[in-house]
Amino acid sequence: MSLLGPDEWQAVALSLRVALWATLAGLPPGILVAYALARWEFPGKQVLNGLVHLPLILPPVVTGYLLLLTFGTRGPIGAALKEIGIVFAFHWTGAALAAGIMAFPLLVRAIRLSIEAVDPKLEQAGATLGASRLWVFATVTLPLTLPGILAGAILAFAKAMGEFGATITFVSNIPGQTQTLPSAIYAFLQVPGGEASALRLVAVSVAIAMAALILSEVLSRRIAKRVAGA
Amino acid sequence: MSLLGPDEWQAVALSLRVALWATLAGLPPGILVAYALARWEFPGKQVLNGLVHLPLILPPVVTGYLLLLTFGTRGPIGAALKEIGIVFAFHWTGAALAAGIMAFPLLVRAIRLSIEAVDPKLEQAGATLGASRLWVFATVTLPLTLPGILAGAILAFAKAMGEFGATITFVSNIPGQTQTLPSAIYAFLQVPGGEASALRLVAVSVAIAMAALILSEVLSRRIAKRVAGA
Amino acid sequence: SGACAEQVTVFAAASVKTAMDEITARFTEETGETARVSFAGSSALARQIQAGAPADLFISANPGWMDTLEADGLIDDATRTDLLGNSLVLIAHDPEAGAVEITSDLPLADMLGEDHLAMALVEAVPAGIYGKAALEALGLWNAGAPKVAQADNVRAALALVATGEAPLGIVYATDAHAEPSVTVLGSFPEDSHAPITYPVARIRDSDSAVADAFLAYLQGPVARAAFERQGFTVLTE
Amino acid sequence: MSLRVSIRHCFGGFQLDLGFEAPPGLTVLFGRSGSGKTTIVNAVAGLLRPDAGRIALGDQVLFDSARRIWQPPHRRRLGYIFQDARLFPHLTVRQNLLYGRWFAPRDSPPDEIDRVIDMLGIAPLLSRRPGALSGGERQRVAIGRALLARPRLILADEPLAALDEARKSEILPYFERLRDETEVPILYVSHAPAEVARLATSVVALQDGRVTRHGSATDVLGDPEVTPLGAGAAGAVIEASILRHHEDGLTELEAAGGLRLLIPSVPRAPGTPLRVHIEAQDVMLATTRPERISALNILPCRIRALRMGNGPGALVQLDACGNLLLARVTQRSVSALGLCDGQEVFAVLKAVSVAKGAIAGGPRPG
Amino acid sequence: MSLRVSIRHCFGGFQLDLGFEAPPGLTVLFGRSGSGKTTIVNAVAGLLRPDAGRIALGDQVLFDSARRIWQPPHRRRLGYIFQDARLFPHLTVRQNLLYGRWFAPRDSPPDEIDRVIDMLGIAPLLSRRPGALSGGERQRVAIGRALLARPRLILADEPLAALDEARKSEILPYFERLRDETEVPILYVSHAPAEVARLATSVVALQDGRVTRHGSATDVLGDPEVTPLGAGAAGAVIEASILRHHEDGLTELEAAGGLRLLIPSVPRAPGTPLRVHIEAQDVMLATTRPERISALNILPCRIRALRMGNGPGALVQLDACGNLLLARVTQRSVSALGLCDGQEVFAVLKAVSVAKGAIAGGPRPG
Ligand SMILES: Nc1ncnc2c1ncn2[C@@H]1O[C@H](COP(=O)(O)OP(=O)(O)OP(=O)(O)O)[C@@H](O)[C@H]1O
Ligand SMILES: Nc1ncnc2c1ncn2[C@@H]1O[C@H](COP(=O)(O)OP(=O)(O)OP(=O)(O)O)[C@@H](O)[C@H]1O
Ligand SMILES: [Mg+2]
Ligand SMILES: [Mg+2]
Repeated sequence: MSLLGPDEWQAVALSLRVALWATLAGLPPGILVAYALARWEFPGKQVLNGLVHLPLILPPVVTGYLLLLTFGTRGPIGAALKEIGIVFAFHWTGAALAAGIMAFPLLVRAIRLSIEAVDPKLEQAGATLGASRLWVFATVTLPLTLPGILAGAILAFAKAMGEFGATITFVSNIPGQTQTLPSAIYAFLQVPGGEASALRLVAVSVAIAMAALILSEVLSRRIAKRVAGA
Repeated sequence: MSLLGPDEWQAVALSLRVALWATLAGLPPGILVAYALARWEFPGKQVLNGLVHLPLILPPVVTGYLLLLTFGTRGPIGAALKEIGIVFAFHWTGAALAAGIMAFPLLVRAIRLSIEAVDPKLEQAGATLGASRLWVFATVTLPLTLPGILAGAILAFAKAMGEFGATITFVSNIPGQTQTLPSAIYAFLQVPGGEASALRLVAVSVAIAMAALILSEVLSRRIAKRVAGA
Repeated sequence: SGACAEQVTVFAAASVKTAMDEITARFTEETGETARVSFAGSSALARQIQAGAPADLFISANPGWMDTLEADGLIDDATRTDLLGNSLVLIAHDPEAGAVEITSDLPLADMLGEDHLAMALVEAVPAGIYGKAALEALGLWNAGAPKVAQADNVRAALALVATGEAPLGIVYATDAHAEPSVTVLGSFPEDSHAPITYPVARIRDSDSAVADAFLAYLQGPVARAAFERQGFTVLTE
Repeated sequence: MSLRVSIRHCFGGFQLDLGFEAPPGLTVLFGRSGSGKTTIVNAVAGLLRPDAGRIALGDQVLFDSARRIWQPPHRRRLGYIFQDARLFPHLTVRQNLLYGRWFAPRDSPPDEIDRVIDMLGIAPLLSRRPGALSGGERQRVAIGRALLARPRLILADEPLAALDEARKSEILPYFERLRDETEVPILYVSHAPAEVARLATSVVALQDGRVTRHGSATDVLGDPEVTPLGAGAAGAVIEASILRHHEDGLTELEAAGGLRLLIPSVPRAPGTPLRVHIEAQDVMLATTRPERISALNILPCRIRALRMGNGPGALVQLDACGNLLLARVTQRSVSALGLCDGQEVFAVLKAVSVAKGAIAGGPRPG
Repeated sequence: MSLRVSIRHCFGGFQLDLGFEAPPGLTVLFGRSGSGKTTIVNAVAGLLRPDAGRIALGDQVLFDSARRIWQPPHRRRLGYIFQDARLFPHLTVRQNLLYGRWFAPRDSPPDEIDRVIDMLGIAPLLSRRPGALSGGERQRVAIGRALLARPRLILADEPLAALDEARKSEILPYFERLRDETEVPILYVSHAPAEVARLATSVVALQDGRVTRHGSATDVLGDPEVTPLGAGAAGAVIEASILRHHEDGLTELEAAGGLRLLIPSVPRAPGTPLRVHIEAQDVMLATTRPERISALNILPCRIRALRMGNGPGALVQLDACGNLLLARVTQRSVSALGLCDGQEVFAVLKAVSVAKGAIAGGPRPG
């Protein structure tokens, strides 16, 4: 299709990859944190809760800058990870990290709400039947939380598709490596007359996100139907 | 307190006002849309759902630009509203509008998840007792959705406190008028040596959001306890 | 329509914030009139002026946007002046790095090795555009292009070098000037790129009585001193 | 006001296809688990829209698939006591109880609330929330909530299943009074034969989504062919009225044909119609009048029919002055006493057996 | 294995403070709505941590507040049949049934699953989800789920309340077999006197969070002072064993002192111990041996005690060859027959009355 140039297609592919990874890699810790916030009492719970929300409150540039300081090759964590061959700086994985962190509060909130809606009586029933806490979680809580996980995942995906401020600050914009759709769009908007080009990219971005959205609605409806017992 | 200058206090006050209004004004339509998405079937449902998520997907600059085009004094809606005395352009109300729209998907998702978790059997019980759909909504669905509304509101508030891209693009960064905390932070970050000042503002912003967060946790726990029947 | 008569509203590129804050404070002290400045990216400000923003003056970091407004008839052409100039420098993270002369012989690729050269967006942001033009003029672009990490603005590019993420970067002299954790290796020859100017103009619809006074003040000695302290070249007499 | 129901509905494997008319009074839906009772009640309540059919309450059509009529539940003015209590978890017990009042016409006697609360024994619970109630307490609040909505039709889906006998015996008279003193029709699902015998004006027996038998309580419970209650519950229902009260605490009843029965005192005025359910297994037969025995009711009867069961038992249909009576005896006794059709025998039954939970104010005539 | 419970717990206004020992077999918790039955069961299950006390199953301490012992529910290996079914809505009926198996030792007879599914009549439901089940179906699946977990202790909170009589009579024998043939102790909450009489090895009567009476079923149900069942349920329990089977389908039992009873056939080998619950209201008294009457059991007795009630009734304690028997008669009969303490009388009872739901395999001695 000649709608987009090769660079732009690259940005589309990269954005998809970044958003998918940001969402998928965010899910396990997201579920864990959501569960902890929903069901456990522990010291520092409010601190954890605050931390999770931080990317929402901070201007993205600040988040990006903080990421640069910690996960950059010279940052404390970044340096350690580099030893074992994991690099975030100027790499698409860094874009995924930034997008994932920006999307994390949305993911956690949705999952947490769903976990809170699971009737503890069902979890108790699982426990009396011999399931340990972990098993109860895996066989009762988690399946009943699926709609929330799906909702959280789609929010996170959409957010990751649109994230730009933290990403560009952290990993900048290297075509083919870290140039995602939103940074390409941003670039077009900086120059007079770039609106039309920006619009094409916006359309692509919206189309992808809408497809994901519709998919998630279909899945979620199927889950709801099964539980309602049709 | 000499921590912040008068301009900066103004920005704090404005940010609070903007975030509160963005959240409060967003609640009624947010609840309505969430209810429609959760419980109704209508043509264009997927379109509505997509529209709601749009601000998440679009880079904030694009959202801000679109707002400027539609709600600016020369935009189609902006011009019409100006006739009846409502002005968004370059006014704090515009900042609230931008923040509200950016926060809207978060608000709607949280409320929708909560509505979907309300047992329709309870709504049926209300109906058999003579409550019309609206009354059932007001007396059964809505109170049972409170935790989700609270969660959505706090997400929206945090997002509104942190929103910057769409706001600065739409209503600019005029001190005392449209300069919110995040745009003040942005401006500091654009100049050499502004980091320390930016950091102070970030701290204020985070403190406010954390206070709101803790308040919401306390409220939500109280609600949960009441329903659990302590 | 402009703002109310007692004050002037200036839309200014965010990079002049420090100097402008000082200038507006002095202006208020001296005249009793207030000047409000809205700092944002030049593109955002220009679009807002297109949409009818209540701005009286516009200081752009990008002459292109001023051209656009001029073409749209939104500014008072007569008042347009190139207010400030700036220059491009090559900076390094390494504090020990010695000064180099920036010519076509500069071994940029070797200096970078596996690492990146931080710049602002080379197609979109003025600092990036000028930087790319300079590298092209010096015949260094092809060697450097694959290594360029483009930030969304100069400050972010500077931050990449300041944190050491990128060993080298190309930024404005004004930015390098105030950042202690980078070392200036050298300036790009002025003829390697189009002159870097910050034009100022009065908005046509502005009805502020203070606007002209402030425009003059910007070109006065107090403003000149403030701008120069930040490393700008003042282009007006 | 009578309720006419005629519906067809299909759930995956389950087919409901039935019709019945519930006369004024209390109609029991009776059938095994999964036979479709709750489905019918839901259709009447408007919570389930059947595939086809018609439901009418008096003149008012609630549902008619042919005429595309559908009244939403809140317009039907029901009191539905759900099989699962379905209390509102966010409201206190008091708020739950008064919920229906917000939407009901305000013409209720002011002491009704206190009366219902007293009867249900839930006064100490009023400020609690449902989460802190026991199973039976929850069910009682659900009963109260439905009754206080001043409904035009009461739907009760096993309302007493979770309650103890003592509590049941306090609540049953309330349903009796509702049945006898108000015009509100009651559709009542129950598995308990004693409840059915005591409350039912008419009984609809269901099996696999179909009506197998439908008629007055007297008819359905007196028919030895219909023992959906389990064999133990077969019995006859005799319509009688109070003749007089004796000083030693016994009440004498008179039924058709001048049949007299003695039962422990019933605190109603002479002349009050009463219905007596006599279980087949409480009736003994003797071929000569037994003497010096504690049983107070020794009724001369003629054997109408003798039905041998598969086991060791036999069911004997008796005619006592024109009233149908059933006796369950062993086949050994049948042959020992030489029982046969048409024979004159004495039915022996204790006053206390007649009384146990099986006495009820007869339904109003009409 | 016996279960020892001794706990104190306080909920707002409600105080639970009790102790009892449930011997091997089936222990019924019996008491009015809100008396604390579910609270006890929850404490035993580990779903509620009492304020103080101790709970031990055999040698294993499940909870001891003094020694700070607390076994989490999943280590207790229970089969808890909840008052509300609590099925997993996202699993099919089959998956619900097999849930406990994942965690149970795999030593179960392979046909157990089919046997339980058959007994509960839920074979057609296996692939459905709980949302599409009727109330009784749900309860049956819940029973199956608990039984199939191969628990070391069964907790049943009104498991049969939602079921019809026919279904109950299919499931009751299964509980009897569990009680008699396995070592698994059963804690069983029930309001139904017939169930209690039939199943209980021992009975714990509760009121307001306290134990009012505790002992073997024989003791508690035979004591006319304790009629928490409602007066109708007072009765005696006689421990007997099968003597022989007659050809006409009757079974002859022998109790202490050579007392013989005829009841409809019980398909067990001669010698099997049986428990017979005889309700007071099913017993007639005669001062001369009645002739030509259908009742097959005419037992010579001596009157041990005569207790006049407030109403027209009287409760007579009888000694039948050393067995306690209760009879409920009217005071009119007492004076007509001139009954007094020590008098020799005949207790007249029908074979079918003895049989009705009140026969049970006697608990194992010990
Ligand atoms: N979470 C709670 N908070 C306060 N009170 C409670 C709570 N749970 C139960 N109760 C009270 O404790 C008492 C005992 O409750 P429990 O559920 O044990 O009763 P039960 O004997 O099982 O009754 P039922 O037969 O009605 O199920 C009741 O009065 C109940 O109201
Ligand atoms: N949503 C559904 N989908 C499929 N089948 C259903 C659904 N709801 C009920 N059924 C089936 O319809 C039949 C009738 O159900 P219903 O609830 O009316 O039974 P019931 O007579 O009330 O039984 P119970 O006494 O057990 O409550 C049952 O076999 C049940 O499995
Ligand atoms: Mg049902
Ligand atoms: Mg209970």
